[in-house]
Amino acid sequence: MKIGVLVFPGSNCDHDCQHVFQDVLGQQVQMIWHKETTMSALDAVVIPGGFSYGDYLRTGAIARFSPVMKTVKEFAQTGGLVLGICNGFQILLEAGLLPGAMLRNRSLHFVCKDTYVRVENAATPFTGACRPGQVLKIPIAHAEGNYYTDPVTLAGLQANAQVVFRYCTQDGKVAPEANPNGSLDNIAGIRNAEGNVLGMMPHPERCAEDLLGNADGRLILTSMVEFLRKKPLKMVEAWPA
Amino acid sequence: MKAKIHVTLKQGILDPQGKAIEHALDSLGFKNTENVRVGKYMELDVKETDKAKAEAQVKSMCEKLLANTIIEEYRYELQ
Amino acid sequence: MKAKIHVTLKQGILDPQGKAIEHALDSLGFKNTENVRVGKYMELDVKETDKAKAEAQVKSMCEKLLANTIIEEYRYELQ
Amino acid sequence: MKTNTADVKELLAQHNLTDDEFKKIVEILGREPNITELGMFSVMWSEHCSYKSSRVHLKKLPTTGPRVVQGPGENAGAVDIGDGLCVVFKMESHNHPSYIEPYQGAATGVGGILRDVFTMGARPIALLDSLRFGGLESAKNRHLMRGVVAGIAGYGNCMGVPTVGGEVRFDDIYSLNPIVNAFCLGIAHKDKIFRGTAAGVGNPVIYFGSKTGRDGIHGATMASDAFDDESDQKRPTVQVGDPFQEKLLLEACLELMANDLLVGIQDMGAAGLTSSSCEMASRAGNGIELDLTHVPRREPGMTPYELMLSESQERMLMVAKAGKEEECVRICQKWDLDVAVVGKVTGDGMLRVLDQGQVVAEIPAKALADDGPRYERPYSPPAYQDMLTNLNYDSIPDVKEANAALLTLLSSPTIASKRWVYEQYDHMVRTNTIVRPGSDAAVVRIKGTNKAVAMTVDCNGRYCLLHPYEGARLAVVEAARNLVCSGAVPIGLTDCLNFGNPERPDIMWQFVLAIEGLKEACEHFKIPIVSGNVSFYNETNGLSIYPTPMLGMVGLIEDAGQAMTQWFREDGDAIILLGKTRDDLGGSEYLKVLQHREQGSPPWLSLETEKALQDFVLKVIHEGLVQSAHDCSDGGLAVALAECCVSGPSGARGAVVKLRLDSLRRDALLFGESQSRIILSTRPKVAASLLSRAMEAGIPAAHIGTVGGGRLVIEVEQGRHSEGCRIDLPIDQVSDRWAHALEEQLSQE
Ligand SMILES: Nc1ncnc2c1ncn2[C@@H]1O[C@H](COP(=O)(O)OP(=O)(O)O)[C@@H](O)[C@H]1O
Ligand SMILES: [Mg+2]
Repeated sequence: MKIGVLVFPGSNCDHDCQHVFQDVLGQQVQMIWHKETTMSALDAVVIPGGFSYGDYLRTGAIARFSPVMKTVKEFAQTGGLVLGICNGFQILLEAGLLPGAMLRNRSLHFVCKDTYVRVENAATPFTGACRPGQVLKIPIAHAEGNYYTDPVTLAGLQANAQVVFRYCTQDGKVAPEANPNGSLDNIAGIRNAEGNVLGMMPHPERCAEDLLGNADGRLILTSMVEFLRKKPLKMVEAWPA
Repeated sequence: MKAKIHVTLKQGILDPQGKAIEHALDSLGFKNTENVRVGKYMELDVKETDKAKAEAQVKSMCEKLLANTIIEEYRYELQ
Repeated sequence: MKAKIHVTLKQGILDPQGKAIEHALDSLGFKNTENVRVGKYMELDVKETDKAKAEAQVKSMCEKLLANTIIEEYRYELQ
Repeated sequence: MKTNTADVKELLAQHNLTDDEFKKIVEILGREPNITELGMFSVMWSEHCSYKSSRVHLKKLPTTGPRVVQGPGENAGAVDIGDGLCVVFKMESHNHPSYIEPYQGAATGVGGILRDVFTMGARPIALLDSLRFGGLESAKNRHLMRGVVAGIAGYGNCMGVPTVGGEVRFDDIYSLNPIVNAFCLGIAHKDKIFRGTAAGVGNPVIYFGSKTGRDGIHGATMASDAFDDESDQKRPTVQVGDPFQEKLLLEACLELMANDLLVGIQDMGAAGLTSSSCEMASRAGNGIELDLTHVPRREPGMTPYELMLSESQERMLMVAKAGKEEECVRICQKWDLDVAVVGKVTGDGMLRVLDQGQVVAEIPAKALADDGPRYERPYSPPAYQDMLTNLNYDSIPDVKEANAALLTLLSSPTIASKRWVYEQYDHMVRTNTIVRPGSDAAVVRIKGTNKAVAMTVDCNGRYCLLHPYEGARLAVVEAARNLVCSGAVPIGLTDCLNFGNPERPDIMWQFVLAIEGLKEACEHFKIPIVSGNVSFYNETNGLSIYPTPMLGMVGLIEDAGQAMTQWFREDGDAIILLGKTRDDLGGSEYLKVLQHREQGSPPWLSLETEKALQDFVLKVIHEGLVQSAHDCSDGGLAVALAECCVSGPSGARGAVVKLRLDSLRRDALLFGESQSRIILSTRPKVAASLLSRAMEAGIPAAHIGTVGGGRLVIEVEQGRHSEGCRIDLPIDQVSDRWAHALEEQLSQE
């Protein structure tokens, strides 16, 4: 598979995503500078974490206008897989590829720690290797991960099983005390209606190797690779829950 | 012309920063303050003499970039 | 009374955020904008009817907490 | 400088230059300096840049060794780790700016140390921070700590360099002079190290990075200026950091370096354009001609004086190979950086500065960079020294409520968990962090090899106060012990020597003895000091900080899989204590917190004993016999045991331990800070053989207990002179105290 990893000024998880897909999962990776407007024959696009444009104004607000994002939109519209991690998720929100917006963490602090998330929808290109309801330990590292959207949109997300990950306790309880940033409904990750675009705040690429003490994140990344292996790119249709 | 732009969180959207400041003020002994809301204030120069044109431009800058209308509202003055 | 407080960076102090926004506006085609400066805007209610007292209080809140007077300056209106 | 003597005196005072220094300047120039030249001399000859009080003593430090690729003298030191790679590291202080504006002061401190490392051609892969604050009962100290931590997080996180460890200690002596030291480590190819040298007459000198504003003019002289009550009013133009700009600068630098375009490169830190240009010229025995006309500016109407002294952040100076200008400019522009050719390398050794065709300054580069004044300041021990060390222990009642004492110690902010701090730092980005903050040392793997490096920063200022020489030796061995407990062989050291006013003989005495101690310990352990920094004048109203020679030590783990952590791993494991416990209460956290005394002699230390212990522990860790290893330091054995129980990522584990009092006091046994002690846990079946091997190696060793159960039980048997006692607490209570104490004290308003 050929995975494209976007590089914005200020991206800083780009090398991590390259490393995990290339060196850990043995896939082909192409780094894509934000000024490029063509993406030759990619199977999936990853928008990595970091501080694109220094997080100035609002996280993701400026990156969204980078030339490459137009191409990413088209890629997504044709059913291409797009994974946005952390700042990548924030960019997808600002770009309108996913609904909602991010507020400052309830604590106002940047938080870097392990969190537990429950797989709410195991029938997506990004979670195929997970059991429904499976609890994964995945670290977060952000200051603006406090997901917000209006009640109507939220209801829609829930109804269409677009909420893919929710923060939970170690034993899978979705509870306030497990919510690290104040996210609405403990939301940690959502997909678009068609199911080919996922945004998540936790960092699966940071926990995909045993040497790092945790390989849970690998499930998400291998899900993508497996999905792509099974499904020819253009045939991705909506994914019912 | 100089544009002065205020971007604030929409009513009803929780403002963690405002809450924190309110709490801090309280513990500093300013017990009689409430409803603290924090927003952004931007000043910039638009090299445009036609007021209407400038207005239109600032509006579209807000819509496009300066405010996220899902959570924020904006207002601006021009001088 | 309602207090409206503007906190802005002092002249000459680097404003990285303003710089980034200016750059973004430029690449969005708003070539004619410059000197973007970003500050904070705060609104809060002071349960105090005596205007002079309220003024004094808001001033000291700014000095103590709301503004970092080493790099920022502030101004406020009361209504 | 056509001025009468009164004005000159005034000017010199403003520039912190003495009359003699001024005479020397006139000698060098053969004329009076103009105001720009005076400013340039004042920053370069400031304590901060010239090391005028420390240089003669720094010379004594061991800086060589088989692995040393670059010792002191460059932006950072470099040590060989094999596979054609080396680690590049350095530690730097930003104490004064952080007191004036905690967030920006700390942020720009991190920015500065990052630049020191990536100017060498290394990609930074880890940051550590070493902090000292006054007690958290004070709102001001809480404000300082919140701001400093937020500033380090704000800069380091945005750069995508993980802050994997650090150190925070509290003592009211630091209330008006907090310490903010930042350590950075990067990885470079051994044969691709870049240096700050302006070789090749005629080569273009290129400025790139941010525009120049009026930031922190005289920052360098301020940092060499003791505070007084006016300092709170004294409002120097504070430098504001832009980590986003620095991230672009980093990527641009590495791209420039990968393309073989550069002769030399140096960041503009303290004394900005002045120091970078004259230091690069001087290192190459050349001169540089700068034309300020081309320097990118943020504000109109800046004078040559301001341009040469500005400390605007995120700026670099490079000397490119002739003809490579365009390519350099193109790469900088790709990264949205300001860039301009501002001069060229000359053969006449002069730093010549032009503005609008006029020569505005002309100074021999070497004179500015290296011929600054050197002082052999007088030194003698302070009168109070004996009062500090003499402590009659009979006047101190032995501990009775051991449970309470332990809980109190665990909630002392110096001992309590620092989670509140490091959770605000991204400590995982770059996906190399094998051992996260919270163990004796941080361990970071080196991708593309089987190796990992361990890092720690350490210094107990109280030990150094009580005995600067012993304190410095103790800092070295503790740092090494922390690395060894993590499975690493110490290979290099950087220091950041924080002291008071060197013009005071007692402070200078502390400095000289600390250097002696450093020297002796480093030579014995064969650990070279490859870089460092001196911060003097940490003093307010005549009250100076404890001598705080901060150390950042780096260790190598050949097989990353052998990285070791401090917490107990499995119920049923045997707990083994290596090393001898003595009556070492002097300078202990216990005496401070429970007896309110910062007195006595620091713990006894034998370098031979320590080395033997460390060699042994390293061996058994590498043989895979060990489940966990933790060194005993602040709070002594009881606290170390508690930490083994509660510091693990996957919840607390109880333990049951039995200790023999013999002729010791109870408080000394439980909370004394005897050195050369390490707590191991091992599988039960290997315990016996491990014990006998320790004995053979001449290391006192005892099987003191077992991991497991819901409580921490430490049974102290009746001794020769005193009753026994018993610590017996639910492990969750121990854990809660330790885990939340810092947060609670910080959140009080
Ligand atoms: N205490 C010390 N021990 C060893 N080397 C030191 C010490 N203090 C300074 N140095 C070396 O002197 C040089 C100048 O130090 P410094 O001014 O801090 O560097 P920079 O100008 O990059 O901040 C550096 O190479 C540094 O490693
Ligand atoms: Mg430097």
